[in-house]
Amino acid sequence: MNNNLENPDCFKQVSLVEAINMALDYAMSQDESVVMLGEDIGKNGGVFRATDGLQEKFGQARVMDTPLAETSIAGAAVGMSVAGLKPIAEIQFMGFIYATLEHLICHAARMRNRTRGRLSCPMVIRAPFGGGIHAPEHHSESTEALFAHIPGLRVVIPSSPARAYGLLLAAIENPDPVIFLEPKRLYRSEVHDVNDNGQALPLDSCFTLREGEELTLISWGACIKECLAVVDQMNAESGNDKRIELIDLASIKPIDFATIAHSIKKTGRCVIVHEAAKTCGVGAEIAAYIAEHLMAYCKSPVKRITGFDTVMPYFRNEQHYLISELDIKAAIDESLSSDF
Amino acid sequence: MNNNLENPDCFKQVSLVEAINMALDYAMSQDESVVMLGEDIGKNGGVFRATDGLQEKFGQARVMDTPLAETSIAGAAVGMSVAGLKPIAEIQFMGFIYATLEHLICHAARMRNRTRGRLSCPMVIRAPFGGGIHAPEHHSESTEALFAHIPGLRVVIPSSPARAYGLLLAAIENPDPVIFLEPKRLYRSEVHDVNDNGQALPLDSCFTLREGEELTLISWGACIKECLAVVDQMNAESGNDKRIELIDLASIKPIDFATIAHSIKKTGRCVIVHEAAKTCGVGAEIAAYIAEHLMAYCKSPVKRITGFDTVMPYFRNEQHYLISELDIKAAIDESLSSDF
Amino acid sequence: MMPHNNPLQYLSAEGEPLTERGGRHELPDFVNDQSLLLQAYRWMNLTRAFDQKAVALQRTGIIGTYPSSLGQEAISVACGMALAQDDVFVPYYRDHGSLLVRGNLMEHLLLYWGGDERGSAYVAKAGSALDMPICVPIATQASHAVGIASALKIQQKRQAVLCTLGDGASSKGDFLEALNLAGSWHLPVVFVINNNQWAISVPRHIQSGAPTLAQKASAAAIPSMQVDGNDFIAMYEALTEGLHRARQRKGPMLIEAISYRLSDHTTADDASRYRGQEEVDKAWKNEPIKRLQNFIFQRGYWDKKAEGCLQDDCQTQLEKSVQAYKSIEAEQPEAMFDYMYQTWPAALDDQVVTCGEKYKRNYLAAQQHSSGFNKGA
Amino acid sequence: MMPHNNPLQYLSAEGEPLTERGGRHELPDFVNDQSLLLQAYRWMNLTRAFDQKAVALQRTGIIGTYPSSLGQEAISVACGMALAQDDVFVPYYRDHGSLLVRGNLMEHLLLYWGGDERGSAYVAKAGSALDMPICVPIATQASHAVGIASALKIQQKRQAVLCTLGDGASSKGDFLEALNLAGSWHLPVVFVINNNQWAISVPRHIQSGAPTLAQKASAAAIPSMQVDGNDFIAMYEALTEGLHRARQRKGPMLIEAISYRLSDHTTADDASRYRGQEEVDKAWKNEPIKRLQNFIFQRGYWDKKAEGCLQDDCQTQLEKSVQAYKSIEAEQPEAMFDYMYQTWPAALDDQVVTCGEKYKRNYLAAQQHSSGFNKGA
Ligand SMILES: Cc1ncc(C[n+]2csc(CCOP(=O)(O)OP(=O)(O)O)c2C)c(N)n1
Ligand SMILES: Cc1ncc(C[n+]2csc(CCOP(=O)(O)OP(=O)(O)O)c2C)c(N)n1
Ligand SMILES: [Mg+2]
Ligand SMILES: [Mg+2]
Repeated sequence: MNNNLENPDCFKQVSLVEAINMALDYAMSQDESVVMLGEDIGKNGGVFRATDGLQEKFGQARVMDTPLAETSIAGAAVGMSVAGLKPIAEIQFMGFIYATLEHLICHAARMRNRTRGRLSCPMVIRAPFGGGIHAPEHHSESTEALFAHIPGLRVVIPSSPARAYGLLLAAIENPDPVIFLEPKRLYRSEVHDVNDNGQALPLDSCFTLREGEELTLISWGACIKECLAVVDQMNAESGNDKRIELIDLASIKPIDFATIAHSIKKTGRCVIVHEAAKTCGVGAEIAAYIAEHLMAYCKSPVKRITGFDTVMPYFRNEQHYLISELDIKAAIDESLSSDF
Repeated sequence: MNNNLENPDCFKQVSLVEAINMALDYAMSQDESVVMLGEDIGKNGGVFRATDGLQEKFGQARVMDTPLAETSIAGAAVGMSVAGLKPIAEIQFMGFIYATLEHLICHAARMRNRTRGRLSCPMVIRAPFGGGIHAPEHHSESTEALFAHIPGLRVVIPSSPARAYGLLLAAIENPDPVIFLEPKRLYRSEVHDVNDNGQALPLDSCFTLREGEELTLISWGACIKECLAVVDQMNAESGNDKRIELIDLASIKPIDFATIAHSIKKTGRCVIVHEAAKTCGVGAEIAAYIAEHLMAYCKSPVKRITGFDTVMPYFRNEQHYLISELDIKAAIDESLSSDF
Repeated sequence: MMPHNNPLQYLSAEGEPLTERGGRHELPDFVNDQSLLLQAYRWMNLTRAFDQKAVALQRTGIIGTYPSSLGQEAISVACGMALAQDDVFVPYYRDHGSLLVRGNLMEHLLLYWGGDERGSAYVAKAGSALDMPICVPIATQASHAVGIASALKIQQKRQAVLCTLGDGASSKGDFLEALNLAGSWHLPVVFVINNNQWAISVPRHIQSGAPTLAQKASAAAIPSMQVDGNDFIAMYEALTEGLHRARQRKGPMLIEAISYRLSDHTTADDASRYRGQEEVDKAWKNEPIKRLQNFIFQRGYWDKKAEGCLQDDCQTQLEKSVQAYKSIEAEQPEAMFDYMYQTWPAALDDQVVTCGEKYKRNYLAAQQHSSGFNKGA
Repeated sequence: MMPHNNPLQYLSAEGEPLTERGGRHELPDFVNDQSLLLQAYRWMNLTRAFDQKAVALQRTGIIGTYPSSLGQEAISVACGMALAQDDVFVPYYRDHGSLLVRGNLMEHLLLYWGGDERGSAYVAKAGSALDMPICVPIATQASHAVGIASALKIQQKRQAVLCTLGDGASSKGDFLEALNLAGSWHLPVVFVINNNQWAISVPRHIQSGAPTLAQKASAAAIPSMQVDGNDFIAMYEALTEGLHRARQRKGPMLIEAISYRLSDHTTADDASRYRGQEEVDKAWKNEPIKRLQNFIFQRGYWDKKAEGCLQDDCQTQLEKSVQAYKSIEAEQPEAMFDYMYQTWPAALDDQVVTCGEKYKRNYLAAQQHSSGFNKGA
């Protein structure tokens, strides 16, 4: 039913969280088997309003407020998906996702493999993630690497309203479990034109947001905002609008190494930016790939600009942890100016 | 009380699991605040007998069989440690550790930081991990990378009876939470002399098991067995007993990068071997470190020989997943024969 | 529902009908259904024969670690028989009896315990396409059961879900949360706790201070009952009622089936480390097969000749299944990739190639030296 | 213990002693202890004044998101007062009243809600050195409480542990497992569910099909009772009894304190999206401060003048605390490393350097442009 012909262009000016809402609305309208469950997603429309209006529109049977029990939210989603529904479970903040891990790792990620294809778990776990909104402890985590390590999962992170819309639709259409992490710092930061035409974007692919020849900047999630600003500024200042290439990883698992390799072979320099703690973060996997496959093309060492291996400070000091435009710019400058 | 003078040499021929038992016995004898909790650790002595005889010796108050509830095991250990005990919690297999993650990530790893040092969580979580013992599903996982990503945790993996003894004592003495993962394939594979003198080994350090000049081989856990065999064979065959250097990472978090850097600066080549899935495994962090800091010293690309990004097959086919001596040897050969 | 601490029981340990126990005086009508009781008796015997065979196969390395269901055949077979074909069964790992009744082939059960994923790949002939695979992480299946039950409700179907678990599992948050969700959402699911008194070496009394496990349901205001899990008639009655209620949209139910694990926990366990032989000897007096046998003998449904035929028949079926099992070749190494994702991620291309090379390298070496490589497949 | 669905209550909503409700006829003796009741009344007022101030401070950006305890002062203050100094308190985030009674300074509470870790760094003057910090991940504190209780038991100490949680929290596995462990190990711990009828927007009836939350305890065979959480006298009585039992090694207890969240969930919430004003208006009639006020007026413990002084006093204290809070400078950026590990891992050396450089870079830039960098500290 996801037929493009039925969906002529329908552009709306929306924020990232509104784009999420639009995609959910679209998917639920098109496919009766799509249901949602989570805490406060019903009348309240989610604490960030991502599900605003959907219970009213689709009823309590399809938009379910659950008891406060993340383990059950994930476990029930596994059961629902096995039984032919497409559950979209919301975890209110990524800091509360850990109780779901047993179900995601032991079941969602394995059901297809365990039964040799007899059963499967097409489900989406949505959670807002990342810091920078002056929220209390546990409301700022970026632990996407935990999920990226698990065979059988997909992890997707959008960084603009349009990518949020298209990637969420893709996640819902995908026949396997997808962890869909929403950079909450970007939820309302900007408003863009999004075509509400039901078109999914490709999974397993990154997005080259700016083309460039001298350095490859790779990031995802909320950091894309600062990366874009830095790249546009540096490209403009240098008078070379093809100086820095910016790749939005978007598909955190699996990683689109083909695009990354292509870019680094061209530029010979790479800076990776992520908000999560450095050690064993997703940036490590990208840098490792470079160490294995692209060293010969590298003109300078790979640089990771990441969160520290500390707990994200409470909000009074969180800016000392978060990555600024200046931090990114400094790393790029250093990479551009160093040579083996 | 952990006074060396009181502990003259006392060598015993023990397997790795017996060394664990010996260290637990020693720690419990020396320090009344050390207690143990877990499933089947009492009369049964643990399903692998790591706690054999300890309940009889130290009583049910200090060696506690718990209800079957991993979340509570970790959560209670957090409470116990805050209240002045040193709990050692056993999770029966690493495949069942995921229900503990909320407590380990949100509390054990943060209590000291959260309270600015007022409270802390000196606790040890022990779990057997890894495949190769023909066990059922969920009894073969190696997900150490999940823990290695978490600021505030230490992750330690021994690979010989003596290191098991000394590192476990160090973990128990440590004032912060330590995830202590025991390579169950090595539990009974060999018997060595261990000095039951209560001497802890240093944490945060790796062990250079073989010195060499041409290539640095880094591994940990059960794979050390195959690595040792390969290195000894290759060094012997080449007539150069200083050909391949073998580093047992041992401290998975934090990583002793100083030793690794020293080695790679000398050899210029690196192969990393681990059983866990490749993507975002701990090998990625090591390779990333090399990409950031040591590329200029590298004569050939870093190689990771790891588990696949699949679920470990059930035991009938698990050998197609596990890393063999030949796999390691092939990687070393390739690294030695390629040059930029 | 029955009061607690007074399990529903129809037959004495010797198979005599009780009249004054468990609050129910008359035997249920279905005891007049000779074929039903004989079916049950046959399945219980086949389950036990399978069990003995599986233990023996483990001892000789033909399969891996195996959890015996010795002594718990009434629970398991009653579960299998009370289920309607399109009800959904969500088992745990000690449910060989139910799986057989559901129409799973013995060779597939062996395949599972022989370390081959294809053991969970087949649809049970007499079961639902949604019947879940064996669940190893304790109690997690309870969450799946409520998810499936919720799906059935949303899809306005009239099936019930039956979920089994152990007494140890009743301590785990998954189960407790699942009970609560089932109650809150009024779901068509029946939980059966196989209270076999032990969770590996941990005795029932350590699991909970509650005198009954049935009362766990009151936290969720779900009706519950204790049933003598060695009394097929009581188990079948309770399950039939629970599943009927669920199908009628009358909500969830919890049954605590009281039995005893006569075997070691698994073939990897040695129960003599933690429990006395007297306890086991005493429990043998309560075992379910003899009880039902005595009853059907008394009723004239069964005789020695039939018994002889049954045992022969079980052995014949078993032989055939073991042969069938042994004839199934291992999967190709690359099969480990085939079912990870339905839409193939290009990032895995290299790994499949590596897997093939690795197989060739190690396999060839094994051919040449027949050492240095762990044979298996 | 009290029967369920009949909460213990001594005073009517208007503060009149009840004689025929809750199964207890006589007011407890402690109501003759004027100073105790006045102490309670003062703390409840200070709690409310603090609450109003905190909400106001959030509105002007002086602190961050804040969860008001409006209407739940009786529960919180009774918890604080029933605790002995060396009992251990394991709070959740809505326990401002108990924290104040425990002797925590208001400036430290503000520090916490102002996004500064040092808010949890100080030992409560009237509390135990083991009093736990505010716990954000719902219900996880229940597991810590049983761990601490178990430690106290092992150490053969005679203290009790008091753990609070919300009605929403009562659905989470942590709490349900903790109840079970407390029962199985017979631990000196009292759990108090602050049933304020809402978990953000999720109403009580969605949390559980059980008519009372007190009955969750029967799953673990722990005694439990419902108490009117707006009746300080009932709360204090129940808590005193529960903690006394625990200290006497008589095992755990669960109290369901029935109250109402008169405020939004937090300052980030807008409750009008999901509940009607009539419900809130009705609940205001039951609020705890007026009730106790009426009672102490009737008793002659209190008069208008005292009331005036109290309100002034609260404001004075508050002003001082807010000033003290505002005068506390932010920590240095590198403080984020200082308490991660007691024994410093060399692997972090570089990161501390980077942190310092980063601070200089961004701080200097902020100085120069006063833009492009998110100020705060
Ligand atoms: C989450 C989890 N923890 C631990 C185990 C290891 N384990 C396997 S069976 C078992 C005991 C289960 O006892 P019970 O629930 O009573 O079932 P029974 O085996 O007695 O039928 C344990 C601890 C597991 N499989 N899953
Ligand atoms: C594990 C977890 N899940 C979700 C949240 C987000 N959250 C914060 S408060 C809350 C509602 C709690 O309700 P309740 O337990 O009734 O306590 P109350 O706030 O009403 O006092 C939720 C869902 C959280 N903090 N922790
Ligand atoms: Mg059992
Ligand atoms: Mg509440």
